Amino acid sequence: MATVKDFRNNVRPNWCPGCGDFSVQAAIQRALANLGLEPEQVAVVSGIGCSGRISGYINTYGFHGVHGRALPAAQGLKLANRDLTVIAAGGDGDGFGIGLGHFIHAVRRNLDITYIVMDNQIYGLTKGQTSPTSAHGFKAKTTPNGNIEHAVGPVQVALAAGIGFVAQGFSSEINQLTRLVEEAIRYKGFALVNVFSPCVTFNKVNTYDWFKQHIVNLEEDPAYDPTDRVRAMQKVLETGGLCIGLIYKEERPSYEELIPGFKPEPIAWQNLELDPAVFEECVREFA
Amino acid sequence: MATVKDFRNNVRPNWCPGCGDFSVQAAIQRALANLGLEPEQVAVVSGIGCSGRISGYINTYGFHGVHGRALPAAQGLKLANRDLTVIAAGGDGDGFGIGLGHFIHAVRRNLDITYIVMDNQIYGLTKGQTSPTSAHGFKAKTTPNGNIEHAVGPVQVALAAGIGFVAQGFSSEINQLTRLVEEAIRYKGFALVNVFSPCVTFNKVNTYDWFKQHIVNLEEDPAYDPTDRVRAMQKVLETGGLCIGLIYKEERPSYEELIPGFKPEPIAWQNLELDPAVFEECVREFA
Amino acid sequence: MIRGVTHRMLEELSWKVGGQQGEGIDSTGETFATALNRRGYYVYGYRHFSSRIKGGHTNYKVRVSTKRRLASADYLDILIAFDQESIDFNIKELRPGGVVIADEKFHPALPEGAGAVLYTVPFTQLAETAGSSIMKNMVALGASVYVLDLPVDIFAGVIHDTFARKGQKVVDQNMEAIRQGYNYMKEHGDNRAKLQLKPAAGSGQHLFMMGNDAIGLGALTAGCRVMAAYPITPASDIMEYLIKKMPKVGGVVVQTEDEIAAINMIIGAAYGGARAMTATSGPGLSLMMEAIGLAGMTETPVVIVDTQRGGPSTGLPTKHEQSDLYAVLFGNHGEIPKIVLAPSTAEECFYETVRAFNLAEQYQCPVIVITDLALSLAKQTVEPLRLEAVQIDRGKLVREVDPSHLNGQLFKRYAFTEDGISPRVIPGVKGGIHHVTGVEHNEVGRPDESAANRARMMHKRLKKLEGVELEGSLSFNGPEDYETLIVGFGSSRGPIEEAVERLNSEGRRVAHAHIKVLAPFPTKTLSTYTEKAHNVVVVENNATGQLSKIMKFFGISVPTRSVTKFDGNPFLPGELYQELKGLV
Amino acid sequence: MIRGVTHRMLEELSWKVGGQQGEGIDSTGETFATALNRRGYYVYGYRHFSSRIKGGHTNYKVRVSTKRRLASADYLDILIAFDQESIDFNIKELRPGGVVIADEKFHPALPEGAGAVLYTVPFTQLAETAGSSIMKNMVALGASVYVLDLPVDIFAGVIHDTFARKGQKVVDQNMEAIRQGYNYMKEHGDNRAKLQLKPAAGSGQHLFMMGNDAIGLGALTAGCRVMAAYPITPASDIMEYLIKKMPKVGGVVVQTEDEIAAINMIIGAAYGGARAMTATSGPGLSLMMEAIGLAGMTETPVVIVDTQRGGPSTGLPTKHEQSDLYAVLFGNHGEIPKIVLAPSTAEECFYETVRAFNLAEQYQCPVIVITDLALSLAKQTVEPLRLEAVQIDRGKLVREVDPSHLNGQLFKRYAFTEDGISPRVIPGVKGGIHHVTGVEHNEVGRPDESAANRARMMHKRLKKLEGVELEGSLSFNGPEDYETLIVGFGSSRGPIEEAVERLNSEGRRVAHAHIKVLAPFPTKTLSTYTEKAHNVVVVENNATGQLSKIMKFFGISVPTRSVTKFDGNPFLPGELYQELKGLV
Ligand SMILES: Cc1ncc(C[n+]2csc(CCOP(=O)(O)OP(=O)(O)O)c2C)c(N)n1
Ligand SMILES: Cc1ncc(C[n+]2csc(CCOP(=O)(O)OP(=O)(O)O)c2C)c(N)n1
Ligand code: SF4
Ligand code: SF4
Ligand SMILES: [Mg+2]
Ligand SMILES: [Mg+2]
Repeated sequence: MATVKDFRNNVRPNWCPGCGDFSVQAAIQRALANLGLEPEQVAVVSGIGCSGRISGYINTYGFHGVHGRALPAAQGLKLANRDLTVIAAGGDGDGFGIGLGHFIHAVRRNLDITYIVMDNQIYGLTKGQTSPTSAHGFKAKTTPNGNIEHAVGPVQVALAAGIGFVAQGFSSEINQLTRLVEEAIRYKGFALVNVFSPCVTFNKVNTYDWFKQHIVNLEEDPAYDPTDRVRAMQKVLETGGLCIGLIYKEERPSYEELIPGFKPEPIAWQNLELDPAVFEECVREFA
Repeated sequence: MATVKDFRNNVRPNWCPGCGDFSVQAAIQRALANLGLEPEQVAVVSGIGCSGRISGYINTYGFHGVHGRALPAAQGLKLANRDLTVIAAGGDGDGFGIGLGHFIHAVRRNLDITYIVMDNQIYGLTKGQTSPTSAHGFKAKTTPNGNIEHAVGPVQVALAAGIGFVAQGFSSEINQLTRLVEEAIRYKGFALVNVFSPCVTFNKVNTYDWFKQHIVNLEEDPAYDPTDRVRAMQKVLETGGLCIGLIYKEERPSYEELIPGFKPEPIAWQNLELDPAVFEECVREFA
Repeated sequence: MIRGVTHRMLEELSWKVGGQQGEGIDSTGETFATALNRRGYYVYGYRHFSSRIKGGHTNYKVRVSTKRRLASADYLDILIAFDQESIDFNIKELRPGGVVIADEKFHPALPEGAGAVLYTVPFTQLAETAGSSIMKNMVALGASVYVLDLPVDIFAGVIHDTFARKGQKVVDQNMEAIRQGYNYMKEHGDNRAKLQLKPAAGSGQHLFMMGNDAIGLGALTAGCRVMAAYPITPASDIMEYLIKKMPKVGGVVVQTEDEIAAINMIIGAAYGGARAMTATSGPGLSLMMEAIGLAGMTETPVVIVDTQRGGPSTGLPTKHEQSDLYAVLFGNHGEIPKIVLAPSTAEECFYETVRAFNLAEQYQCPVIVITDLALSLAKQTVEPLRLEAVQIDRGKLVREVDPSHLNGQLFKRYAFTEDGISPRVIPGVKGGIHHVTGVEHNEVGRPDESAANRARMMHKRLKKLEGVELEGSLSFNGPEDYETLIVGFGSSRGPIEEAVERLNSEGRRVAHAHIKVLAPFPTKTLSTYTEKAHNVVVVENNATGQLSKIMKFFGISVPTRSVTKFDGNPFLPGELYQELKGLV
Repeated sequence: MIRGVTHRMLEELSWKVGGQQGEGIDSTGETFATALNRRGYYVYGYRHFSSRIKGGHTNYKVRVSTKRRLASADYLDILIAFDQESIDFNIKELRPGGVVIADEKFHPALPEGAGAVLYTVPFTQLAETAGSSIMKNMVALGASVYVLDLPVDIFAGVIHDTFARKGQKVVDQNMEAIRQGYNYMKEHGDNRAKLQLKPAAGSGQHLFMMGNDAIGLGALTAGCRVMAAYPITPASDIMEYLIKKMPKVGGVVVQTEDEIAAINMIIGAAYGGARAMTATSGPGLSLMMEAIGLAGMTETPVVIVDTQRGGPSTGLPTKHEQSDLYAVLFGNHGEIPKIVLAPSTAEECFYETVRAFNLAEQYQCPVIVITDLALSLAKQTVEPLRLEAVQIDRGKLVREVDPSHLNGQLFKRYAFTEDGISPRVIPGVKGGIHHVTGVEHNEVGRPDESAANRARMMHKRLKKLEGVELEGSLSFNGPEDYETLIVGFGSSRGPIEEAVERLNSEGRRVAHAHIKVLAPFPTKTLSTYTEKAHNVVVVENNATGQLSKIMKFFGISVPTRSVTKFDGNPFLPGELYQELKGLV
């Protein structure tokens, strides 16, 4: 059985020392090992950004697509091979900026994939522009006088869009994060794990310390019930989105389970030749 | 002063007889007249779809852009001329399918424009495909076995994204709709009016009668408080999104009011010549 | 044969039904066309589209011939009219001796000086007699066959197939309505005009389908199991067809949120080992450009269908054009290998779609199948399609890796090889782990910006199609000693063939080269034909002469002249003949 | 001048500083370059980019010359190294007699056989003496000027401008660090190598800027007041520059959610009467294709900057390339008029951006300004920019309409006119109401699919640029009796100019045509030059020879040969000289 080591490869990430993404990488590797998966049974599909490089740093199949489109590609992959564990990953700009539409539509569609966002409230790779999760008033390269837009709350929006599984983690809480990623992968449907993953180079506001001061850990509240959508929404609004832990979970059939005529055997391994009887039947319609 | 008549033009809409969009057109025309606006002070920016044709049926300036991009164009227009009353309009596919990302980002940005969606839970112009607001299980051309995706609730999502003004109307309630459109235009910020506007040709489920049976009119509940976001969210969830009236409203500065150095005079009418002193100052930086 | 009537014997017939959108004009035309196709004629049915849903004039024109015809006729023999607009709009097409059959209900009248014969028939009333006024179309069909001296039972099969699931009663009523029309004409018709078609030569084994149908069926047959698309005219039928069929083969169609999602989804699916496709038209194609580059860079085999319509922008969404050539060839930023196939008949749509999936996997690159509205939507007689002719070739696909050969290294998904094509493994395979990225990368797929690797990888990718000319890149027809060469692509095959036939029958020496592969462009093959011509004329449906300029671009050095049409309609054969006559 | 030392007198100098990303390598290079620019030299500064944020080798290469130079030198005279990697990576560039100045801290060593002189200087330690180790860069600058026999106070101005806002103390400390470096060299340096630059000829009035700066300033000066863009390398600076400046002029920059929003937003803004622009690179350009078509169809004047980088797909995001030519010219579906300007120097970036806004409004169509990474990001000496030379011409913009002329009709926004350009009115004007749509439309902008209108409208739009050759579409340089013509565009001007200069100095007869307008393509003008040449060589940074193929496409019929480079780096002048030598 594969161990954490088997999910490591020999590539040194090109992240800045201290970048929150290192923890996310480690959490995913641990979660995969904990789940007893083999490297070849997993594919990580990522977008473009510092965070997007993650698919190259984990020893599984890895696909690094174009900016903002990790989710469509991940969904396509899952459809081609429903046996694979498919993890989509990327940044806040990638997923909630250019990719926001795809995100909500992926929520609606509910394929059995896990989406891990490294939310650092900044555009890291392009060197420090304001992101859609940057707070109102936030100062950065593109908002020297303070951001005049309002941040999008990914969890809130996901809940409103009817997501079946949503959790939030923090790079400093790697054990909790590992558990959340594990649970998200185990969940049969579309699961979001939004991770506060500080950018130590460009985001001088939302630092590790800042998060430590502001974050509420839902696991410390035994009364919190992650199966009530309205309650979850309230909690998220109350904490200004700054809560970590499992926020909401609801069991329901995933997309693959509902596709008419879909087979248990992955498409990727099916015989492609068309049954002559089916061909005949199809042709007859045009006679 | 302009009357409703002044907002009519001599074009016969190419909508099917009975299409809900006729009422939306009329409601906008009435609202504009009620607000005492002149035709040339208004611009309607629309996307592509049956509904998107609306910009050609109202006697104001009209811009019919590409599919899903009415909001970016409308925002650009407003920035160019903040004196204009800018109305963006389109269908559910246009606004909540291909355009969903732009919609939420427009909410975040909060320019002073009004967005009217003719939500018929179907793709009308392309002849009856399932739309992102079509219910789970909905049967149409592209889901003969029933829709296996889940509908997006535009109002819910808008509330979660932090919208400042959101209302819902129904084509059969044209007086209420007129009032809602009026109020939305008067609101200083981004305002959504989502209208249940039946497609009589392709949507055989969500008919006028169906809506009449399912819709809850919030105006009939004097206790309803449209200034409480969580309450609004609850109401929307409770009614499965099928409530009409003013759902939520909150006053706050609009984007234009926050732009550093932005002038009260519209850009479109400003002198474009650069002050030589400013030029000199700029050039000196490179010396 | 009815006694005492003078018949005009026709090699071919042009028939049209016109009325308001939403009145079932389409299905009337299709019923007529299908019935004649089954009888062994070569049939071509073209619908006059508009972007309106209900209301507004629409018509369906059917050409019935004893020879293969791939275009509408210039003229009309029979016009069925459900309103006066249909008469006014179409009367100029009627050739002398032509017949108008119109519903009595609207008090039809022929315009001053029209040389046609008008039969006024109470379509609606007779339909009511048969059971319901909605069957007025059937009455019209019955009247049509009377004029053509064909038996009413030519419709029996089609009517049965169409209505059987609604019960025998509906079938009977429809046949009754047809008979009502026939009999009314028989009783009230005079002998002013009567047409008769030469007997059909065809076997009756023919199919009747539009290009979109053939593409859908081709995809299914080629093993396409993931289709992702966003509705758009005139491509939507392909998605809708596959939605109906995929459950039979365990595949899936996703109606995505937009075209960007669609193309990225099929890239994901193809990476995952599925044969995957999307279909769109101009606006969607434009949106796909970024991801087409990704497919090229990651060497992912995807098939993209572009059904061209009138551009630019939203343009003429329900009209015909061939103006996306530049975009399909050159639209994406940066440089990738890419294959572009351009079928010209529904039959080719089938086989070229199959080929597209094979080429995509053989060359590991995106393949675009480009059609045009006329090819996509017009229905035509198709020779029986042969499953035996379909071979699935997945190229260098690897499904098992011996990990001991890797020495602990990743799988060389982008190994440098002689032909530039590398072994391709799919996720799930033990020992096959590698990385895939749109960033420049090394043999195992890891980002690598070094100058040496970069240059080598660019060479590797571009080499795959360098100097390649695919089999059957163009078809040639004409006399040995031709003086003029006509070059075209796509659905203009039909009009060109007829115009050339006519010119040659008048003693001109004209040949016709029809290009079926636009990339890699068959410069060598085409040159052998252009070099021999005194005169090269390029025929295409766009304003700037895209094909003719592309020929130059790809090194065809002889000067060419262009015949273009870009008013939203395909060429009519006679119209093109006239234009060419002045040029050959 | 220091006594007793042998100086090598240089026409020009090539200097480089190398170290880890994040160590301030950039600002060190820029300080050096700016100081020498102010002294009247012609300076060219090129940064070695990588897509890593921190760590990884980076360097900044500065060329200092008494003549205008628009490229890095092939060789190096001085290398400042902050780590051993910088020595190992760059040593091969040093020409004989070159100097390496390295931080003692890492115990620098020259590779076996390197013909350079190594000075080991305790950068870090001296910086600490001056106040803080972060000023080790300043120490290095001081050491540099000692070797060049220049006074340390050449840095005084730059240091003041950079640090004044942090207080006089910081300024003093930095100057002290520079002095420490200088003095250390003076005390410990031997006379093994000493270089001296010829005095500068320039006025000292020159600017030092990169293409992106010049575009930003050009836009501001041209009256651009709405900018919408999405961050992307190497275009982001343009947005970031305008974000800083717009508040001064009452304009606005929106960082949009994506490039599709950006282009649609500026179309909305331009429709509303603002001068509006966006700036992007390959991937963003691909996403903009649909809306570029919309701008063409609606005749909306927008300016789009495409700063090319390595493609395809994400490609080489921080490397140089010129591979978007096809995409900018042909990327959108359907056919629209479009103008593409290709400046080749920072100065041209300024003036061509101004021109872009004028042309956009004159011709009412999208204008794309295409640059490349080297042009966008390399800093160069620029002649003083002249505000007087900037004229704002808004074309047929109408701000007042006499409603009595309309007879109750809508305003004819798309009136058919002689030149195809119609009066354009903006929302808000009384009597100006009309409709705008991406669907084919009539003169007042209403959807109209009729064949006659369609053909006429296509003609109208395309006519605007038909047969047009814009002023200054290309620049020509060379002897009357040239045999070989070199053709290029964009930043390759620099390497080509030098290579040509060298070839001509060796008695070859070589001329250089540099294309500045890619659309409408200057076929006529270019032909007059190509026709006279025995030999045409096209130089470009892409793999497929895009410019050379485009020349054919646009009717340049003489055969050409191509020199291409696509490894992510611009041509070096000497390298290009070598390549061309074999071809002329
Ligand atoms: C279409 C396109 N536009 C822009 C870019 C440039 N780009 C690369 S990464 C990025 C944003 C990165 O931000 P985020 O997703 O938050 O990731 P992070 O770097 O912060 O981890 C952008 C704008 C691109 N690659 N493609
Ligand atoms: C990029 C692009 N893709 C697809 C289309 C085709 N298209 C036109 S309208 C439409 C959807 C219409 O649905 P909706 O927005 O709900 O408007 P409705 O017709 O129902 O009012 C589509 C898919 C297009 N015009 N552009
Ligand atoms: S720039 Fe920020 S997000 Fe990117 S690697 Fe560095 S710390 Fe991480
Ligand atoms: S198809 Fe539906 S949405 Fe379109 S015009 Fe007809 S009724 Fe209205
Ligand atoms: Mg980020
Ligand atoms: Mg709709």
